[in-house]
Amino acid sequence: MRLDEFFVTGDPMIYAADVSIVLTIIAIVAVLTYFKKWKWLWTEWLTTVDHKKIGIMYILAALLMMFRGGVDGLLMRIQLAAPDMKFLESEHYNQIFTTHGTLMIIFMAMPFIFGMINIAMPLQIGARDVAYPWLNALSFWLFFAGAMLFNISFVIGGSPDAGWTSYTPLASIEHSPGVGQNYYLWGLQLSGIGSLASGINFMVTILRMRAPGMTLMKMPMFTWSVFITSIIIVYAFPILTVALALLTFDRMFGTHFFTVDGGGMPMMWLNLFWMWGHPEVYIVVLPAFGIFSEVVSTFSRRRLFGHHAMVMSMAAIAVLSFIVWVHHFFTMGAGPAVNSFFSISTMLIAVPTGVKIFNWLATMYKGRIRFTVPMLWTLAFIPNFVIGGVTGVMLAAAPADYQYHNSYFLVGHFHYVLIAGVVFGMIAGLYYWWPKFFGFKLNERQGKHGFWWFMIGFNLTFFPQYILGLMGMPRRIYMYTNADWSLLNMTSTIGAVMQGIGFLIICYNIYWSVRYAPRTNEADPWDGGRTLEWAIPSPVPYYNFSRVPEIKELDPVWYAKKRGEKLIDGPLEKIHMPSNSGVPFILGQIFFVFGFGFVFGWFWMVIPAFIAILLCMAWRSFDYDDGYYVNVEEIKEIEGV
Amino acid sequence: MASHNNEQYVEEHDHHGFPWGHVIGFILSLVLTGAALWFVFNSGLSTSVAIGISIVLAILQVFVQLYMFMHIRESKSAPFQSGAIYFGIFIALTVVLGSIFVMWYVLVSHMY
Amino acid sequence: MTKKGLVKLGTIFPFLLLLLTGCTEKIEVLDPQGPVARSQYNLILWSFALVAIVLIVVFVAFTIILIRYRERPDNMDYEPPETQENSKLEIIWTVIPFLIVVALAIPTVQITYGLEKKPEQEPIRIQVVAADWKWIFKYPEQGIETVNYVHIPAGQPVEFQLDATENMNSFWVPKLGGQEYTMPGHTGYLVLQADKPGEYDGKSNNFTGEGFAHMKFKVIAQEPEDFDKWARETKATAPKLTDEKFQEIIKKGVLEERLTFSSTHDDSVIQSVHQYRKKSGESNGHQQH
Amino acid sequence: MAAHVDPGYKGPLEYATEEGRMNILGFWIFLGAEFVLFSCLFAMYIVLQGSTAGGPTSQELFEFKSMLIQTLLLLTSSFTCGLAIHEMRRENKKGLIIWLIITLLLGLGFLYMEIEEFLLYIYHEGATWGTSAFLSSFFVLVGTHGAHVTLGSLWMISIIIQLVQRGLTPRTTRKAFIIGLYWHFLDVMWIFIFTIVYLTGMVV
Ligand code: HEA
Ligand code: HEA
Ligand SMILES: [Cu+2]
Repeated sequence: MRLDEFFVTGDPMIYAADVSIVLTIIAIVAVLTYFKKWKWLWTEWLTTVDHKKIGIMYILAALLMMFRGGVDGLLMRIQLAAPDMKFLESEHYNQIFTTHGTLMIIFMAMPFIFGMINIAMPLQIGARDVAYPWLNALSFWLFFAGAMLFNISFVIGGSPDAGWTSYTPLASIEHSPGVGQNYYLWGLQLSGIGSLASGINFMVTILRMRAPGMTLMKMPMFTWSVFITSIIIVYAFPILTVALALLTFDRMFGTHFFTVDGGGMPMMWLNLFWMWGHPEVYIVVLPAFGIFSEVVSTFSRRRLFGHHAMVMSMAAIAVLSFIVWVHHFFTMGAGPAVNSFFSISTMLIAVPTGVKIFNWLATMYKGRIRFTVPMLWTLAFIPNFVIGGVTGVMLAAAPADYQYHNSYFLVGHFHYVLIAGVVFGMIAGLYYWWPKFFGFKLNERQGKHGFWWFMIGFNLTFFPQYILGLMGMPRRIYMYTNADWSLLNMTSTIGAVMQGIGFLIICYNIYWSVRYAPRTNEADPWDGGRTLEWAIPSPVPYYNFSRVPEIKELDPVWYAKKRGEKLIDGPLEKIHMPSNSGVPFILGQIFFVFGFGFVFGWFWMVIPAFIAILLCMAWRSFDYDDGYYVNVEEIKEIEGV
Repeated sequence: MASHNNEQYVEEHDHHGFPWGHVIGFILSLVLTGAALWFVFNSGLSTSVAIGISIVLAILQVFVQLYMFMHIRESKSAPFQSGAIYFGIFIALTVVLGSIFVMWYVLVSHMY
Repeated sequence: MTKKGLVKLGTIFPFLLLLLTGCTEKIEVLDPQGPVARSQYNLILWSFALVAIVLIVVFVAFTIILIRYRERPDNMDYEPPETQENSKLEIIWTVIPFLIVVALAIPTVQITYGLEKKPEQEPIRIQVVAADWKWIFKYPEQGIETVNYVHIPAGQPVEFQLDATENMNSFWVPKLGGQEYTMPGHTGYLVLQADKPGEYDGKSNNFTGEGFAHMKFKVIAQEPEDFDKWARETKATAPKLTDEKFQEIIKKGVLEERLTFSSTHDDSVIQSVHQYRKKSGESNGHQQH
Repeated sequence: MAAHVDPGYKGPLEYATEEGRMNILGFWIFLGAEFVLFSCLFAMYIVLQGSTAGGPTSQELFEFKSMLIQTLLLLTSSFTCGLAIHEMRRENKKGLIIWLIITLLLGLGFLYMEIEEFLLYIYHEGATWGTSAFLSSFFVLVGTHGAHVTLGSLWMISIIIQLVQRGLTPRTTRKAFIIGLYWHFLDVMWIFIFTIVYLTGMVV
C-alpha cells in the first residue's frame, strides 16, 4: 500500500482535520507534561475500575462524539440548504451521513447511556461498584478502541460510505472496495463486544448487589430501565456480532453470505441487521425514559405514578422490540402475510409507550412543578417524543410506509424520537446528576438559554422534514434540483444552526460552571431527591456508601427526610474495594491494533495482537488479586465524623 | 451481604453418593441421539416428518443437559438463570423462525 | 412556561392545515393520481386522523397540567398528595390506545392484502431493470425498450416486473403509489395505475452510492390509443438495442438522458446475474414460481 | 466482602462467596446470549443450505461415520465433565482433575475429527467456504462451534493448572464449575448441529 493511499489526501477539510488532530495531540501531551499530570492520568483514570470515573469518561467521550456527529449534521444541512449546492461532492456527502448516523447511535448515544448507567445505577441500589469492575473498565476501553478506529477512518484510509445500515450488496467488497467499510465493521464489532459485556455486568449488578430490603419492586425506575435495557442488550448484540462477522468474512475471505453470486442472500443482511437494529433503538431510549421518570418525580415533588405499570410497560416494550424488525423493509415485497404481522406488532408498541407517557403526565398532575433545567428537558421530551412516536405508528402501517419509506418523513421520525428521547434524556440526566459528582450545579440561567435554542432549533430542523418526505424527497441524496423543496430545506438548515448554537451554549455552560459556579457539596442539592444517591455526600466518596442502608420502601430518601430519620447510620466497618488495573486499558489498545490490522488486511499485525489478547486473558485468569480494604479511620475522615 | 449468605445455595440433589443423575442423563442423551438417527434413516417416515421429530428430540436433549448436567435449578439465583436461558431460547427461536418466515415469503413472492 | 405547549401546537397546526385545505399538489404523496396511491392516501389520512386525536389529547393535557400545577410564589407550601396508582385511569389509558391501534390495524391489513389482489383488468407488463444509476424499461409485448422514462396507458393497471443488475434500488412513483425494492437475483412485482394522462416523477429511493441522487425517471401516462401509437412509432423509428449497447448502458455510471430502442435486451443478461441462485433453486424447493 | 466466606456456610465451595455466586449467574446470562449468537448462524445456514451454486451438496459431502464419532465423543465428554463437577462437590480434587483431563482429551479428539473432516472437504473435495453460500454457512456455523471448543480446551488447561497449584478454593471451584457449564453448552449446540446440519443434510 502506498503512503498516499494510506493517508486520505486531496481535500482541504481532510488536511484541516489532520492538522487539528496533530495539534490536539501535541496540546494534550504538552499540558500533561507541563502540569506533571502523566502519573495522575494513569493512576486516576486510565487504570481506574471505579464505576463513577468510568461513567465520567463515557460521558466525556459521548460529548466529543456528539460534537463530531453534530458537525457532520451541520455540513449535511449546509449542502442541502438550497437546490444544486456545490459545497460537498457526492462521495463526501455519503461518507458524512454514514459517519453521522453511526457515530450518533453507536458512539454517542450508547456511551452516553452507559455513562449515565455507570454513574447513577450503582448508587441507586446502594452498591459499592458494579458486579465486575474490571470487566466494566474493559468494556469502556473496548468502546474507546472501536470509537477511535471508526474516527481515524476520516484521515487514514477513507471513511465508510454505505449508510449506517451498511446494506449489502452496496457494502460488499465489489461495490465498496476501500477500507472504509472495514472500519465500520471493526469499529462496531469492538464496541459491540464491550456493550454486550456491559449488559451482563449491569444485569448481575442489579440482580445481586441491591441494598438489603430493596426488592425488585422497590427498585428506582431508572434502575429498572437499566435492567430492562441490559436484557435487550444481552440478547440483541450477539446478532450484531454475527452479522458483522459474516460481512467481514464476505469482504475479506471470499465467503458468500450476502453476495449476489455464489448463492448468497443480500436480504439476510437486512434481516440480521434489523433484528439487532430495532431493539437497539429501544436500548438507547429506555434509559432515557428512566431518567425522565426520576426527574419528573423529583421536580413535581410527587412519587412516580404507576410504578408497577411503568415496569410492566417497559417489559412489554422489551419483548415486542424483538418481533417488529421487518418494519424496516416492508418494501422488500415479502407479501401481505409478513407485512401484516409486522405492522400489527409494531403498532402494539404504541400501547406500553403510551402508558408511560400518561403516567408521567399523571405524576405531574397535582404536583408542584419546578422548572429547573433537567425538568425543562424532560418537559420538552413529552410533546416532541409523542410527535416522533405517532409518526412511527404512521410508518408502521405497511401500505402507507410504501410511500414514506426512505424519504425525509422517515428522517423526521427518527430524529424526533432519537433527539427528543435520547439526547434530551441524556442532557437532562447530565444536569440532574452533575451536582452529585462535582459538588456544584451547572448554571441554571445559561442552561435555560441552551435549552431554548436547542429545542426550538430542533423543531425547526426536523418538522419541515416530514413535509419534505411527503413531497417525495428521498433520504441520502447529496443534492436535489427540485425548487419546491428549497424553502423547507432552508428552514431546516437554519434550525440546525440554532441547535448548534444551543449545543455550544451548553458546552460553555459546563466550562463556566466548572470555573465559577459556587460549590455547595450538598447531599441533596435539588431538595427533593428521592433515591439512594441523594443520601450520600457530594461528590461521592470513592467507596460510595460508608454504610449500606436497609431499604423498606420506594423513594427511601424522600420519606426518611419527611419523617426526619437518618437513612445512613450505624457503626462503620472496613470496606472491601477492587484494585485498579492497567490491563483493561492495555487490552483496549491491543484490540485497537488488532482491529486496525484487520481493516487493512495486515495479518502480520493481527496475529501477534491476537496472541497478546490471549496472553492478557490468561494473565487475568491467573491473577488472584483480592482487592484491598478501606479502614475505618479513613472513612471517618472522609465522612467527617 | 454477610447476613443472608447461608440461604444462597439451594440444594438440588444429593451430591455425595453415586452420580445417578449424570449416568441417567448420559443414557438419555445416547438414547435420544440414537432415536433421532433411527427416525431419520430407518423409520420409513417421510423426510420432513422424521426431521421434525429429530428436532423435537434435540430440544429434549437440551433439557437433559440443562437439568441433569448443568444444575440450572440450583442456587438462589435459579429463577434468573432459567430466565436467562429461556429468554435466550425465545429470542433464538424468533431469529430462526423469523428469518425462515420472512425469507421464504420473499423468495416465493409472486403476484397472482 | 406554558409557551412551550403553544409552540408545539403551533408547529403541528400547519400540517393539519395543509391536509385540510388540499393545497397539496406539490406534496406528491398527498396528491394521488391512481387507485394504488389513493388507497395508500386514504390509509395515511385515516392514520393521521387517529394520531391527531392522540396528539391533541396529550398536548391539551400537558398544557393544562403545566399551567395548573407549576410552582408559583403563592403555592410554595403546597405539598402534593401521595397517590400512586389508580387502576381505573390506568386501564383507560391502556385500552383506548389499544382500540386506536385496532382501528388502524384493520384497514392496514385490508389494504395490505388488497394491494396484492389481482387487478380485474389484465395488466400490461413492463420489465424494469435498475442499473447503477439509470432505469431501463422493457416492453416485452411491444418489443421496445426505453431508458429513464416509461410510457404507460392511463386507466389501465401496469405490472412492473422489478429487477436489478447490481445494487438494491427502490422503484418509487409517489403520485401513482408506494415503492418496492428492486433486488439483484430476485424479481419483484408492483402494480401501479394512473387515472389520467400526465407526467409523474419517479425515482430510486434506496441508497446505492455515488450517482444515487441522479437516478430519476419520468412516467408518462397516455390515453391507451396514444400509448399504442407511441409504441408503434417507436418500434418503427427508434434504433435497435444491440448487446454491446446494452452492456454499455448497464455499466456503473450516471446516465440522465433518455434513450429509446426498437428492440429489447435479452433476459439472459440479467439472468446471468441470477444463475447461481437458479441452479441452487432446483435443489431446495424454495423457488416455487 | 465479595470474596469473603461466611462462617458456617455448608454448600458447595463455588457458591461460598458472593463473587462466586455473581460470576456463575453472569455466566448463565452469557450463555443466554450465546444461544442467540448461534441461532443467527443456524438461521443463516437454514436459509442458505440449498444455495450450493453448482458446488457439492450436503448429501455429497457429509459422511455418516465421522459425524457419529464426533457426536459420541462430545456427548461422552459432556458426561465426564459432569462427573468432574460431581467429584468436585465431593471435595475430591484428584477425581476432579482426572475427569477434567478425560474431558479435555475427548474434546481434543472431537477437534481432531472435525479438523480432519474440514481438511478432507477442502483438499479432497475442493469444497471451501468460498465455493458456495451453502458451504460458507456450513463452515462458519460448524467452525464457530469448533472455535468455541478450542477456546474451551485452552481455558480448561488453564483451570487444570490452577487446580493443581491451588487446590479446591472458592475461586478455583467456581472456575471449574463455569467451564463445566460452558462445556455442556457446547454439547447442546452440537446436538443442534448434528440434527439440523448433518442429519438433515444427509437426507434432504
Ligand atoms: C429512539 C429511537 C426510536 C424509537 C423510540 C422509535 C420508535 C418507533 N418507531 Fe422508529 N425508527 C428509529 C428510531 C426509533 N423509533 C430509527 C433510527 C429509524 C430509521 C433507521 C434507518 O432506516 O436509518 C426508525 C424507523 C422506523 C420505521 C421504518 C420506516 C421505514 O424505514 O420505512 C418504522 C416503521 O414502522 C418505525 C416505527 C416506530 C414505532 C411504531 C415506534 C414506537 O415505539 C413509538 C411509540 C410511541 C408513541 C406512539 C407515542 C406515545 C404514545 C401515546 C401517546 C399513546 C397513544 C398512541 C397511539 C395509539 C398511536 N420506526
Ligand atoms: C442520536 C442520533 C442522532 C442525532 C442526535 C442526530 C442529530 C442531527 N442530525 Fe442526524 N441522523 C441520525 C442520527 C442522529 N442525528 C441517523 C441514524 C441518520 C441516518 C444516517 C444514514 O442515513 O445512514 C441521520 C441522518 C441525518 C440526515 C439525513 C441525511 C440524508 O439522508 O441525506 C440529516 C439531514 O438533515 C441529519 C441532520 C441532523 C442534524 C442537523 C442534527 C443536529 O441535531 C445536530 C446538532 C448539532 C450539534 C449538537 C453539534 C453542534 C456543533 C457545533 C455548533 C460546532 C460548530 C463548529 C464548526 C462547524 C466547526 N441527520
Ligand atoms: Cu424499528
